[in-house]
Amino acid sequence: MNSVPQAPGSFSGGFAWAMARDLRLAWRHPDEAVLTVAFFVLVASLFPLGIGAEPQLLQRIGPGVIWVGALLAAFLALPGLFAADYADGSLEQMTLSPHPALGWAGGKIAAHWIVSGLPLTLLSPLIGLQYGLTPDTLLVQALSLAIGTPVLSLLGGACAALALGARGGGMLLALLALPLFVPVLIFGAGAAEAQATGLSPAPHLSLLAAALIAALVGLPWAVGAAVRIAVD
Amino acid sequence: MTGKHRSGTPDVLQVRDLACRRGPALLFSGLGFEVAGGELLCVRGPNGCGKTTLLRCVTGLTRPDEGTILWHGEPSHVDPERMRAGMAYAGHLPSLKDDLTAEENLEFSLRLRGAATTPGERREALAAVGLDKRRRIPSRRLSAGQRRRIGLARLALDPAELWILDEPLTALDDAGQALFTELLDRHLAAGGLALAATHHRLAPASGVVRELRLA
Amino acid sequence: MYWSSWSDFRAMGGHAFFVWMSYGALLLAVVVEMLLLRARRKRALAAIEEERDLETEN
Amino acid sequence: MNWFYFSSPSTFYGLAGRLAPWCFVSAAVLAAWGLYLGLLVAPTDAQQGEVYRVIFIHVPTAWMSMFLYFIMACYCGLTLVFNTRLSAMMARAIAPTGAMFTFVALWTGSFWGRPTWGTYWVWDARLTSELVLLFLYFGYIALANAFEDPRRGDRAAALLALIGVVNLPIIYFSVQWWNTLHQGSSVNFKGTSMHVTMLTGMLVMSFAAWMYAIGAALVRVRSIILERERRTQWVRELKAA
Repeated sequence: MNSVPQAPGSFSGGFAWAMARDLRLAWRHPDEAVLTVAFFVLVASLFPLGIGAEPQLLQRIGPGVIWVGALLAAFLALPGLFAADYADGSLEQMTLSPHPALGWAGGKIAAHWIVSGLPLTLLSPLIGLQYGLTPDTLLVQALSLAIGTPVLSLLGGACAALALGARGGGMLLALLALPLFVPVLIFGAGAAEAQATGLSPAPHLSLLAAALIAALVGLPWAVGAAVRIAVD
Repeated sequence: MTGKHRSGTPDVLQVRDLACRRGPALLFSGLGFEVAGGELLCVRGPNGCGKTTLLRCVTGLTRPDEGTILWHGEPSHVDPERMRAGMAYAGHLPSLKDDLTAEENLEFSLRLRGAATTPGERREALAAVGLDKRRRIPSRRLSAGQRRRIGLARLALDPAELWILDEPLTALDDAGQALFTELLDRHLAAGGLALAATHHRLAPASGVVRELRLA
Repeated sequence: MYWSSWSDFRAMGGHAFFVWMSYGALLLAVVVEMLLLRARRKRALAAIEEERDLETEN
Repeated sequence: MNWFYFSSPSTFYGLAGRLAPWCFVSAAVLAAWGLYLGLLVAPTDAQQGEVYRVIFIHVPTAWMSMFLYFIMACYCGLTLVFNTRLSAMMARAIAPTGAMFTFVALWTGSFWGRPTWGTYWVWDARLTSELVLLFLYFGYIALANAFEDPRRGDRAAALLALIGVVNLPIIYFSVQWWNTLHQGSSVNFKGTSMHVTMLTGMLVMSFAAWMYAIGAALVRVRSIILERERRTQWVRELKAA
């Protein structure tokens, strides 16, 4: 046991640790990622059954429905972010790690996005075809999801950490996270819809990107603080 | 300001008038103690008297109502990262992932601790705690005692000066308890220190053992 | 006073339903909140009372 | 005078007890004056007719719903930074009143909308943002009460309120943006230019609502203090006295 104090941790150390571990865990039991994607496809195909498959109508509601479906799927993946670590004590070890909270919190959320947000984004053009959307709309939709879903993971991650150990479980998390998702939904769905109706999606996408940058700056700190409150 | 006493080595951990509540009830107040290099402080007391809460206050997981914690003479909030690097906490929860093998669990736990270890060292540590043959199966299939031994291997390789242990001997058989005592000996002999909440009689060969009794 | 008679006032130029449903809602909300506040205080005091009796017993 | 003196629950309990009645009295007086101005004195509105008088409670309650959320977030900031118990109790004491004002703002908004735009719920930017604000209030209250240990609920809900207050302007902006895209011309609540009595009526009602909110929060915080400190000595003596 060397008595020289170990160099304190680093942001990259924590980030790499969280990414490596969480992605390996996700690889070991991929059911969560599969369920998230399955839910998204399911929700997207319920709407035509409910509203009717008339092409003009589907094209009109396509972008909005796909975005709401992706948002709900990303939301359902949130408990998987911290719940297991909170239950088995890993979250305590993370809080006590020399690595700064920004590091491992950011890493966990990035890994969570790769398992939930990314597959939803990659799959959205496929679902868009179901709604008869034109290729350029599909592209803008995927772009808006690519920018928007990380914000959902960041916002949702903070709310998931806050709701750890709380009575009410999933429903409470919905009440915390979904109101905060409103701006992301508006800018995201708005971008795809603008493209579909011939307007330029640029303002929506730039606002969404601004939201992403703000989220990347502020939310990892909030997630770290929420976890510290949770393990208290 | 580091206090000099007993064995003459400076105090690494100092706690002054610590107070903590659990809901409306006051667990303890005005609690103070020091731990120097090579010392083991055993915290004893009936169930529910706040042993675990005291340990968690020292680690910083739980925020005490009052009191200051000094690490190498410096308040803990001055350089929290350095204190966290110098302190290993083994609580009730094993913090193991069921889907990872013993080797992977050990690797990730130590990386989280900021400890650079080679696969060889890790394999040796697992062999030392008798898990060599089982190091590649998912931890889900290990017994509680075997999972605690992964914790022992983690302590063996952790560079932290201060061990904070909550009931370290639970679920360990006689061989496991002997292994733990031997690890503790080596840690104290090398100048490390430990704070343990336990009902068992801990008697390491080297190092000074003191007791702190909670009402 | 703007109104020529109390009945005109109550009629609110034909929008009586909407105006009085709005003002009524606010009045109801305030009254309900005051009642809830009083009930909560009573519950808190009762809990203290109960706890004190428990204490003096043992 | 050290301003921490009133931050201990026992001393604040007494102070709140003395202040609350005055708040309610001034609220009642201001409300009476405001209603007199709004309902009896203010002239009718050329376009909307008499239903516009709902503005005298709709706008004040909407203002108060946002203002109280901001005040609540300030108390939550104090709770997280200084770890003081009383600021957390104050935040909890404000939330229900804020939620009540938000609900009344929504209710009056929709009853005003019916004769004016033909439907009870019009997806107007301000009404929609109020709805989201109502969910933020419910989220705070639900999270604060979702834990065994009230101190844990205080801190978790405090952080949520901080995240919420940072997001509130973004939500309002995004809904405004969304509304101008879909609705075309934004529907203006104010109608014609404000007659002087209308404006004063609204301002007086806002102060009345503010006084009421302070009074309600002070009364509720006293109950919270009793619930939290029921085992302490001073509460014992208090009850016995």
